[in-house]
Parts: sequence; structure tokens; C-alpha cells
Amino acid sequence: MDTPLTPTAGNDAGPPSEPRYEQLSGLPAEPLTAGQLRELYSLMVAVRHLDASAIAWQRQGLIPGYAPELGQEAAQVGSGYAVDTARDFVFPTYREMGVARAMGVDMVAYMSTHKATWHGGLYDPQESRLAPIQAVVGGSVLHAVGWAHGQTLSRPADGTLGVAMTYFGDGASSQGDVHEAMNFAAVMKAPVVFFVQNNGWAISVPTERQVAGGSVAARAAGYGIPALRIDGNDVVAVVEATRRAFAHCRAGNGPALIEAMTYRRGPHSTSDDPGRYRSLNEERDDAGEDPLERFRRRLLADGVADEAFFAEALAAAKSEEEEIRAGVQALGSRPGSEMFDLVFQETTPALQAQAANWREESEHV
Amino acid sequence: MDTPLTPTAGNDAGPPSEPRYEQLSGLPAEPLTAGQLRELYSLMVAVRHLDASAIAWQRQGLIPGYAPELGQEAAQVGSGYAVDTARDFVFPTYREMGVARAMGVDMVAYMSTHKATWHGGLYDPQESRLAPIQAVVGGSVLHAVGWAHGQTLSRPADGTLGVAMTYFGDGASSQGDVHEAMNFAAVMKAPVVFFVQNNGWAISVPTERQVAGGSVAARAAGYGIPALRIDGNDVVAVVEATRRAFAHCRAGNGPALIEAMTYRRGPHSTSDDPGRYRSLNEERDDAGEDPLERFRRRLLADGVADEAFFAEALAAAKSEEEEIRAGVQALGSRPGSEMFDLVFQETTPALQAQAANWREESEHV
Amino acid sequence: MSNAILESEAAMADGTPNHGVEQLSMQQALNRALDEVLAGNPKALIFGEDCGRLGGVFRITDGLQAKYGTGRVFDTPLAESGILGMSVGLAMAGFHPIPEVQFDGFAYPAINQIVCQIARMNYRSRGTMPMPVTLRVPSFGGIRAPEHHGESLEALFAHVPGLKVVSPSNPHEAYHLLKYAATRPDPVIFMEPKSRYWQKGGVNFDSADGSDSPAGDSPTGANVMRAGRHVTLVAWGAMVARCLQVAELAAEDGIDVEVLDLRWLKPIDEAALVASVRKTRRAVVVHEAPLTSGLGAEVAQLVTQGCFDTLKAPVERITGFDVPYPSGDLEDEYIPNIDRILFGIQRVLEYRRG
Amino acid sequence: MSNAILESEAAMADGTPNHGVEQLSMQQALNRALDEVLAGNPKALIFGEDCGRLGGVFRITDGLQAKYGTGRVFDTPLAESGILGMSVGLAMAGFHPIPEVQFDGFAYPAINQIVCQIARMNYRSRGTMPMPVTLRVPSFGGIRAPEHHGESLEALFAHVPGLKVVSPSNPHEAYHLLKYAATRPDPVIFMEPKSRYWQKGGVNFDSADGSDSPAGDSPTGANVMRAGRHVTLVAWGAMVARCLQVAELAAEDGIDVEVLDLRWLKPIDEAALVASVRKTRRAVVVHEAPLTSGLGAEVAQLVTQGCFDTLKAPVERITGFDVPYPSGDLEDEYIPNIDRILFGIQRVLEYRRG
Ligand SMILES: Cc1ncc(C[n+]2csc(CCOP(=O)(O)OP(=O)(O)O)c2C)c(N)n1
Ligand SMILES: Cc1ncc(C[n+]2csc(CCOP(=O)(O)OP(=O)(O)O)c2C)c(N)n1
Ligand SMILES: [Mg+2]
Ligand SMILES: [Mg+2]
Repeated sequence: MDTPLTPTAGNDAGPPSEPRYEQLSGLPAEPLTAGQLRELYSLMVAVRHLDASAIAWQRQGLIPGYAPELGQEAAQVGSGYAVDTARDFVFPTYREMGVARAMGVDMVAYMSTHKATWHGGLYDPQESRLAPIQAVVGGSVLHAVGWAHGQTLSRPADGTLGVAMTYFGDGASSQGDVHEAMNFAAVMKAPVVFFVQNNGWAISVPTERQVAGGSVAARAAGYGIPALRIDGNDVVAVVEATRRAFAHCRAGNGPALIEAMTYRRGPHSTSDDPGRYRSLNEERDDAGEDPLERFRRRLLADGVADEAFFAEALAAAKSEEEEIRAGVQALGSRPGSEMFDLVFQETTPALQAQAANWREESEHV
Repeated sequence: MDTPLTPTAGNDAGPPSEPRYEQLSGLPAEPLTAGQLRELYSLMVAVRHLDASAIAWQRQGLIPGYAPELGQEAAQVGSGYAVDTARDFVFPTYREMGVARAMGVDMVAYMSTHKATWHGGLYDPQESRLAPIQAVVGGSVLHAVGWAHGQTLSRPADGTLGVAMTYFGDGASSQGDVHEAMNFAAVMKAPVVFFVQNNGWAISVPTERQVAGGSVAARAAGYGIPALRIDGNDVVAVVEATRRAFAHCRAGNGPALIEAMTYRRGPHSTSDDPGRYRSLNEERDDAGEDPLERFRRRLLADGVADEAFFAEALAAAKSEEEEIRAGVQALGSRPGSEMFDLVFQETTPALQAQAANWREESEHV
Repeated sequence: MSNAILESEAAMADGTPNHGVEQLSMQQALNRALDEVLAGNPKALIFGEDCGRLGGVFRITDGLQAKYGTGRVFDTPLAESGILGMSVGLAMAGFHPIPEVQFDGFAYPAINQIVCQIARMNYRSRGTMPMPVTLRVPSFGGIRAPEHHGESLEALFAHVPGLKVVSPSNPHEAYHLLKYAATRPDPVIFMEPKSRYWQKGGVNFDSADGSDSPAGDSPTGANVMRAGRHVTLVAWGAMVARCLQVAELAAEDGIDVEVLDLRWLKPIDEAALVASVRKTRRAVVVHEAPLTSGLGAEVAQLVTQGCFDTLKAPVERITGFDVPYPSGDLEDEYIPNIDRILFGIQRVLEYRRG
Repeated sequence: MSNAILESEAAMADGTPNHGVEQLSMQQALNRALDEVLAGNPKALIFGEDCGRLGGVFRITDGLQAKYGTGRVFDTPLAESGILGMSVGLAMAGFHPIPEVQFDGFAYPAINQIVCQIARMNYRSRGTMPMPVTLRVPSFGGIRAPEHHGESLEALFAHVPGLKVVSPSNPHEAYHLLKYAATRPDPVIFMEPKSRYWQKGGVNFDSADGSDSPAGDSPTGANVMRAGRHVTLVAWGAMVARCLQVAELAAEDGIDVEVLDLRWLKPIDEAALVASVRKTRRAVVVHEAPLTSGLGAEVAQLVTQGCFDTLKAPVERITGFDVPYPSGDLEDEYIPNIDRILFGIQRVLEYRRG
């Protein structure tokens, strides 16, 4: 009577570094051209450099805080690169700087959120195809499902669908909203790609004390959602998996999930102190090889790029960062009147009265 | 590029009527004795009769509403029968009358909730080992996890644990709280049995438009939780599965899930009109054989009981129902002062003032 | 069946608005309004638990799926956060979602999406992503229902920046306010007084903008439902009808009661409120929600601010108590009844400065 | 290190209370209180996101897991509804849960469990299942944090029957109120003013029941933090310190301001409120939450009810605006600042019946 029941399988999705492609049926994705590979490298360097610089900006007092993505460049650039900004729509968290950059979002407008200028960022989400920056963990996963269902409802004549891609972390996978989103998406066959960056940590809590069963991808099976668990530090694998997931969704086959196994090499945010919950040795052992360094070696080995190209890419990254920093530095505060003006499309007498009162009392100051 | 991804399996848990025992490792449960089988039958008849009567009570104006469980007697009596009320604790929804009866709860106190006497019912939950009746769908699933974790924290010397069993439906499985509960339970290895009555419907929404992938049991795998999908209309199968799940939990192996496939033969509640969303033919085809009738035939075939026993059981059920009805009829309203007195353990001046005011103004009435 | 009704059903069939005055229940009036909204805006969608095939547990969406198809009117899985979170995405994609939560008490699981997303997305996105979400919430008590089926969440909603909140008190209001709300570019919480669903009343369809509502006010203002000189009763939803009853009874004692139907709970029509109490010099606010931090406090404070010099007595609040909404047996003790409201009137009339 | 500190650390080690007066930050005071609560009650448990190994993002639970083990102080998965729902079950099993939600804005996903379960279980179970849950919520704004990290939920919580709500304004209060709250048999929402975590102040450990708090009041009452004759400022949490600053400035102009720290936001100490304003005859209530349906309305109405005859001007509310809490650049425009409070004081002082 006290014999343990055995789990019904599916919860052991292999160690993070082993990509699992076997769940992908059909043709392999078209290989990336040399030009595309170099473009990816340039993006990753730009993102790496901007990310490291943003931490410096914070230390220098230019911005009050920042959530670094060091180590997640392959996962972010690779997935963002697969987006068709003419018809798809992306729902980020607070850590998707690399996705924004890969999608071509105005980076001064993006970084303004970290300067405490405006919560969602100053970029235009409709034009950028990137929803406003989202601080609620798991908060926008359902939005992606709704947006995607909207595509089904207004399906164009050629039958192909705009696809929503939503980002969330291993920690976010614990939120009820994420479950509701997966179930809704699967019931409605909504064209949505759930892109999980499993970076090993939710602030101080490691994945093994967060994600029961050990894998977010394994959850997808319970909803009948096809899932891929991939090496999120291999940018080529990320691009290919994301393209295939998009193709799956675009053709009307319903949602797909990608769990990109990666590692948050930096602190959770500039106010975090990872030394309290993990040692430098653990970091070194668990992080694996640097995705940028790895990609660089590969490009060299394959003869796709040479040292001159890498130097050029770094130089471009540096001048890009300088421009962005200048833009961020130049950013003034938004006028206080926007607090009132942007609440509604149709304002109210009470708000107008409060705005008038505010104007009067702050002019006296 | 547009080849569909294939699901990662695990979502096809077979048709409702096929029990799936293969996931149970180890020894089969001890067989039920003839006496126990007869006891189960008596309980099922009592529940069937009380349930049918409660609908009549509502029509006669004795109670304002009721949520019938017609067709779910095997699932409810069988699982409730497996509870050890000396150490386990059960978290019902609003439809677990059969569980309450099988656990020996005072049925007048139980039915009082349907008389609108007191929301949670008048029984003492701590003594009965049955939490108050719960009207929020999925609302108490997390409570079971918390209670169960409490058992782990205060594990007795003999090492065996009290087990929490929580009931919920196919509809409830869509709620975020249910996902959070499964994840918490699996991460903490909490001794909790998730008992799902998949009765085919959540009011007017059939399981196939509710549960993506088709099976709640299949979800468990994603958390590494062992799951059984059983024929919930076979009371013996239900008792055995529940006992094994309890044994699993009691021994400290963490949570288990049982999905009992059954059918809500009646309306969702006395104010529902199922004719608006399913035809009588569909009901007949989908409901399968009446679990009570089926058990009766089995007992006859196995020579465990005869017609005289069945007649006796029915007579007992009838007199039991009469007694309960008399008790319910005799139930007065609770004094209005309880509204104020039961809010807190330590009342507040504001509440006392409101109570005094209420007393004064209602005495004038 | 009267000609008017036949005509209006014909009108419904091709989506053109109804005409004339009809006696309808609030359930029918709401159903008509939704029908017209769907007909008028191909981007309008209705969804929630059981509102498709069943037509909703209160039948407010009855027949609409059959008429507009499962793309426009559909059942969702049983998850309120899912329903509201999905509404955000649909709004971003250019739709006008009209979701339903089945009962007031089941708005709580969706509060995170309502407060942190629906109410803030227009702001967060700097006006580029409006949230024209009309959330229907069958609200308030009085029907001897199970737990969590009789809640009053207006104070919570009214406190949330970015939301507008409205509650109709009769079929005419229900029809016009829902049509108005469901064509706004901002999120509106539409609180339906469920105990009034089956009460009939005249609906004047010709006042397409609600402008010939009883007091001739605009769709965004409060309505004087009964003019009076001695005291103003302020109420909304199901309490308006009760206050009108109270006014009749008080009239027998020579007390001339003005009844103000607030309608919009956010933004509150402060001007109407103040105008009424400046005249009557006394006010009693009535609601079902618990007293402490209820919307009655806001109303009372607006009155006090606006009428400090004329007010003859502190504003009385006759409300539910600070206790969880009780089971059916005790709900008549909990919901403000006629006697308690009369006591409140008496207190403000008899108040003498000490 | 002073002898007092060494002694008190020795005392902490074996769980006996501290003695004497120490200068501590609010973070330290809260940490000490939790330490003593865990030492004093083996059924007390602390859990939430990152409060185990990390000691909480604000370090309020620093060192407690090391001291009491992972059974007493533990990290949960990232799900607030899960944390609060689990608390219900632990309370049913006889524990005293002291969960944390990491930031105010992340209480919303748990509202369903807080409102429908924690607040009602004692009632629903007819007193057989008390809910001694002490929910710690780092609250209010002022630290230039990301979105949803600067919210004021007191009006929402105070409206919910079955909850008690308290907010400390300084380290002494923080220590005593948390010790008091975490030993109550009822659910208490403990709102910590996060902008004050690092401010130091004297904590008198000898007032084990909080009874020698500045004004000599009981742990459940409001505190007069500064006596004055001309106007009463009513505040809580981080706004108390600001009001004390305002009082100093006003004093330079000869205006004698009384500052009342409400402390308990449910139940409100109505007697203290009324006593103060009967004396000063004027009141300004200050809070960070949006104006409409904020707790300031309740405070204002309680004052008006209790002081109608003596009040010289309508109660002023100086509050956040009816807008979503803005990003850091604008938060000083949003949170009531010294000037806005001074304008409020001026308005009540200059009010003349027209
Ligand atoms: C609903 C909610 N709860 C808590 C937080 C506080 N918080 C911010 S980030 C974070 C950890 C998120 O972990 P994960 O989802 O793995 O993403 P990562 O930070 O690793 O990118 C927490 C707890 C939040 N932002 N939202
Ligand atoms: C959170 C919540 N949302 C909605 C409801 C309204 N409601 C009551 S029962 C029900 C259907 C539940 O279906 P299921 O979980 O399958 O249980 P069953 O009724 O079939 O036993 C609904 C939608 C509720 N009680 N709670
Ligand atoms: Mg992570
Ligand atoms: Mg069901």
C-alpha cells in the first residue's frame, strides 16, 4: 500500500545544454546565410556592450536601476531576430533589451524606462511591434494570447497569421496567469509562441526550487502544446527554433512553446547582490560557456567571420552605445501634465480639476 | 517551414470509461471485504436518495437552491470512504455532498448551506475533517497544499503523514490557483491528493472546450506528479485508487493526482437548464451506465448482496432522508448578531458599534 | 405581441436600432443593447464563462451567439484572470472586448489584470494602446445566492486610476448606459444590479444618447429620479428603487425626499450631487457594500466639501455592515432596508447643532 | 559596539526580548521583531519570494533562515496567490503564517485569496478556523522604483470585512506593531513604508506592549506625534514624517499643527481622531494613494460625523492624484509634498463660511 506511484513521465527534459529537436517534425529550418550570421553577431555584441554600459550608467548615477541580461544575448537576439515586424507582435518582460535591439526598436526610447522617465518606455509599441515594458511577472502572457486570438478572428485572405511571441522566465512559469494563458491558447488554437528564458534563477531562487518537474517545456505536453527545449546559448539554434515555432503558429496550428536554457550571469538587477545566494564558483560551473564567445569561435571556425570583422562589430557597438548614452543623458523628464493627460482617451472633470490644482500649486513652488 | 510541430505526447489519456492503472507501481490495493462493499452500496443509495430529495426540497420551497451530484456517487462516496478522519483532511467544493456523507459529517449541518442558513455549512470543519463548503471554483486547492505542508512540518514520530485531499472539477482545472497549487505541492513534496471529478461539464461548457489536451491527469506529468485517470463511475476502482494515492502521500512521496472520469447527469444547479446546451440524447449517450445500477449488478453477480439487502439499503436511505429533511425544516435562521460576532476572534469597536446600531434599529422593526 | 415589439424585433434582426417606448425587463434591455453594439461595431466581441451557447447564467447574452456566430460571442475556459488578460490583448489588436465575469465575487481573481493592466495600458503606452474594455459584472446582493454571489465592488473599482465605473438602476438606464459604455474608448466597469434583472420598466429607445433619461441629463451625469425639498437620498444600482420606495413612505409623513441616482460611480457627477444637497441641505447615502472605506465615504466627503456652509447635519451613511456578505437567511438584515434608511433620514432631519 | 547592543544581540540569540533603547533603522527593527516572534511561537512561519536565503529584497528577514532553519523560514515559488492560499491551509493546520508579498503591486494577484479566503474563513467556519495570518507588504512610493513598486492599497484592504490593517511610521512603531500584529488571532495586513526602511530612530524595547509609544497610547490606537492647537494633520506610514516636517515649517509662521499618526487603518481609532479635531477644529488628511475613494474619504467623513458642530472648514484631502503611480521622474509631483500640504493647511485655516 505504500509503494510510491511513479510519475507519468515527461518531466525529465534533459540537461540544459542538450538541445532537444526530436519534437520538431518536418523539414529543418532554412540555414542562415553568412551575412545573417554576421548580423546576429553584430547584434549580440551591440547588446552585450549596451548591457554592460547600462550597469556603468547606473553606478555613475545616470539611471537609477537596470536589469542586466548578461549571458542571455543568444536567447534574446536569436528569438527577436526571427520576428516579422510587419505582422508579428512581441510581449516582453523587463529584461528583454536584446529582443528590443534585435527588433530595431529605438534604444533611447527603450532605455528611458530605466532612467525612470516613463514606466513602459518611450517607444511607440504599435509601431515597434513591441508591447510596453512589463514589470508584473507573467503579466503580459495572457495579452499575447488575446492579441493572437485577434489574428485568428481577422485572418487575412492568404490564410497566414500574425503571430504573438511572449517572453517569460522560469520564475514566471509559477504564476497562475501563465497556466491560464497556455490553456486558453491551446483551447483556442491561438498563434502564440511562448518563449521561456530559463536562466536558472528567479532573483535568489534557483529553478529546482521553482519549477516542479524541472522543465517548463514539459508542462506544455499537458495542454497538447508542442514544445522545444533548446540550448538558449546557441544563437543559431534559437533562431531556428523560433522560426519553426512561428511557422507552426502562422499556419494555424495553434501555439508552441520554446524553453531556452540559459543563465543569468549578472545580478537580478543593479540593486541585487548575488553573492548572498550563489558563489562565484557556482556561477562559473553553472553558467557554461559565454554565448558570445562561443558564437565568435564558431564563426571563426566556419570561416564566416574574421578578427577584423569582430573588431569592427565591437567598434560599431561602442559608437552605438555612445549615441544611446548621449540620448539618454539628454532625455528630460516628461512634463507632469502627462500624468493626467494620458490616463484616459476621454478625460474626466475630476481629473481636469486635479490637473489644474496641481499646475497651480506646483507653479508656486 | 510550415510543417506542424507535433505535441510532446501525454495529452491523450484515453476515453473516460477506460481506467488507466498502469501508472500505479507496486502492490495492488488490499481488496475490499464483502462488508465494505455493502457499506459502499448503502452509502451510495443514501447519497442518491438524499440528492434526489434535495431537488424536490428546492421545488417545494424548503431550500432556495442546490447543486445535484447525480451520477457522481461512485466518485464521491468511493473517495470519501478512503479518508482516515483521524488524521486526514478534506477540502470540498459546493458539490461534494456524497463525500461529506461518506465521511460521516452531520448532514443537517451540511445541508444548511443550501437552506441559506450559513455559507460554509453549520458542521464543525475541524471535528469533521471537512473544510467549509467552498463556492469559489478552485478556491481551496491551495488550502489543501498549505495544510499538507503543515503535516510535513510537524511530522509525527512514526513518520507517517496526515494527507490533504482536495476536490475540484474539470472547469476548475482552468484556474491559475490550481496550477500554482500543483507546482507548490510538487516543489514542497506536500502530502496532498488532487481529486479531480471530470464530470464532462462546467455549467454549459464541455470538457473539450475547457481542458486543452483533453485530460487534467496529463497535466500532472509536467510537475512530476504521478497521476491516475480512472473510471470514476466504478466505486471500487475509486476506493482503490484513492487509497493508493493516500498511501503514496502518507509515506512522504509528495502529491498525487486522480482524475475520476464521470458525468454530471443533472443540471449544474437547481437554477440551471441543461436543455439549452445539451440534448437528452447526448446526455444518454455520454453519461454511460448509472454508477449505482452498475454497482448493484456487480454485487449481485459476485453474490455479495441480494435483493433483500438492496431493499433494506433503500429503506434506510429513505428514513435517513426523512430525518435530515425534518432537521433541515426545523433549522431556524441564525441570529443576526452572528454576522458581527463571527467576523474576528477579537472584535473591534467599530463592529461593536455597528452591531449595537443594528440591534436597536431591527428591534424597532 | 404588440406591433411595437414586432417592429422592434424586426429592427433587431438587421441591427438597426429600436424605436419608441417598450416595457422591458432589465435583462431584456441589456440584451438589446448588446445586440445593437455588436451590430454597430464589427470589432465588438462578447465572451466569458457560459455567455455563448447558454446565453449567460442570467441570459443577458441570450441569442447573441446564434445571431453573430462563435467568433463574436464565445465561451472561454473557467478563468477570470484569463478572460480579462485576454481582453487586453484583443484591445491591443483593435477589438472592443465586452467580457463578463459571471458574478461580482469572481472579479477578484481578475483584479491583477484589471488594476495593473486594463486600467494602466493607455497610460503606460502613452495613449497608443487604448483599452476599450467594457467589463460586465452582475453585482450586488438580494437574491439569496451562494457565497461570493452578492458583492459590491464599486469602492474598489472607483479607487483605481484608469477605470470608469457605472451602474444602471432600471431598464431604460441599463439599455442606454450599456450602449454608451460599450462604445467608449476607455475601460468601463459596468455593474448590473442582478436583483433588478427581472423587473420591468419603460425603455425609450428614441433617446439614442440617453439624453431623455428621466431628468434630461447627459449619459455621464447623475439623475434626479424624484425631486424633493427636505433631504437628498444618494444611491445607485438596486438601492435606487428602494430609495424611491422610502421616498413614498416618507412623503406620507410630510417629508419631501429627493432621490439622486448617481449612475456613474467614477467619475462622480459632483456638480449634480452638490446642487441637490445645496437645495435640500441634508443627505443620506445608501449602498450595499460595507461601511468602512465604502464609496459612501467619498460621496459624503464630496457633499461636505461642496455644501459645507449649507449642510444642516453630517451626511448619514446607510450601508452594509463591516461583515462578509451573509447567507440568504441574513441578507435582509445586511442590505439597507427601508427602516434603516428611514432612521437615517430621521437622524439628519432631527440633527441639532449641540 | 555599545554594551546595550551586545546585550541585546546575546538576548536575541536565545530568543529573549531586547532591553533598553537602541537606535535602529526600520529594517533592523522589523527584523528584530520577526526574530522574537519566531523565537516566541514555534508555530510562526515566514515565507514568500526570496525571504529565505536572500533575507528578502529589503533584508527584513535577513539571517532568520540561518537561525530558524528552512522549515520555519522559506522561499516559495513565484506566485502570490499560491503564497496566500497556502497561508490559509497552514493556518487551518494550526500555524501562524507571516507571509510576505515582495511589493505592494504584487498583492493584486493574491487579492482573491486575501478577500475571499483569508478575510472570511473565520466567519465561514463560524470561528472554528481562525486566520492568524500576518501579511507583510512593503508599501507606498518614493524610491524611484519600477512600475507596481510604489502602490498604496490601504483603502482596498480597509474596505474588506475580516481584515485588520496597520502601518508603522518609524522604527519604534515598526518593532512594536509587528510584534503585536504577528501575535493576533486575526488576519492583519502589515503595510511597511519602504521609503523609511533605512531611516534610524530610537526603539524602546522595554515597552513590550507598545504602551510607552510616544503618546502613551495602546497598541491599537492612533498616536499624537506632535500636539498642536490650530489644525490636525492625519497621516500614516511614510507621510507621518513628512507631516512632522510640515508642522515644523508651519510653526515658523505661528501655525501650531497637531500630527496624528493613525497607525491602524482598520479599525480606525475614531475616538482619537475626533478628540484631536474637536480641539483643533480643522483637519487635513494626507495620503499617497489616489484621491477618489481613498482612505482619506473615510477619515474625513469620520471627522465630519464626530466634529460637525466644531469643524471650522471642510476636511482637506492632500493625496496622490487619480492617476496610475508614475515613474520616478514624476513621483515627487505625485506624492503629497510639503508645499501641497501647506496649501491644504492654508485652505482650512482661511476658510470662511460664505
Ligand atoms: C507578480 C510579480 N511578483 C513579484 C515580482 C518581483 N520580481 C521581479 S523579477 C522577479 C523574478 C523573476 O524571475 P524570472 O521569471 O525567472 O525572470 P528573470 O528575472 O530571471 O528574468 C520577481 C520575484 C514581480 N515583478 N511581479
Ligand atoms: C472563481 C469562480 N468563477 C466562476 C464561478 C461560477 N461557477 C460556479 S460552478 C462553475 C462551473 C464549475 O465547473 P467544474 O469545476 O467542472 O465543477 P462542476 O460544477 O462540474 O462540479 C462556475 C463557472 C465560481 N463559483 N467561481
Ligand atoms: Mg529566471
Ligand atoms: Mg465539471
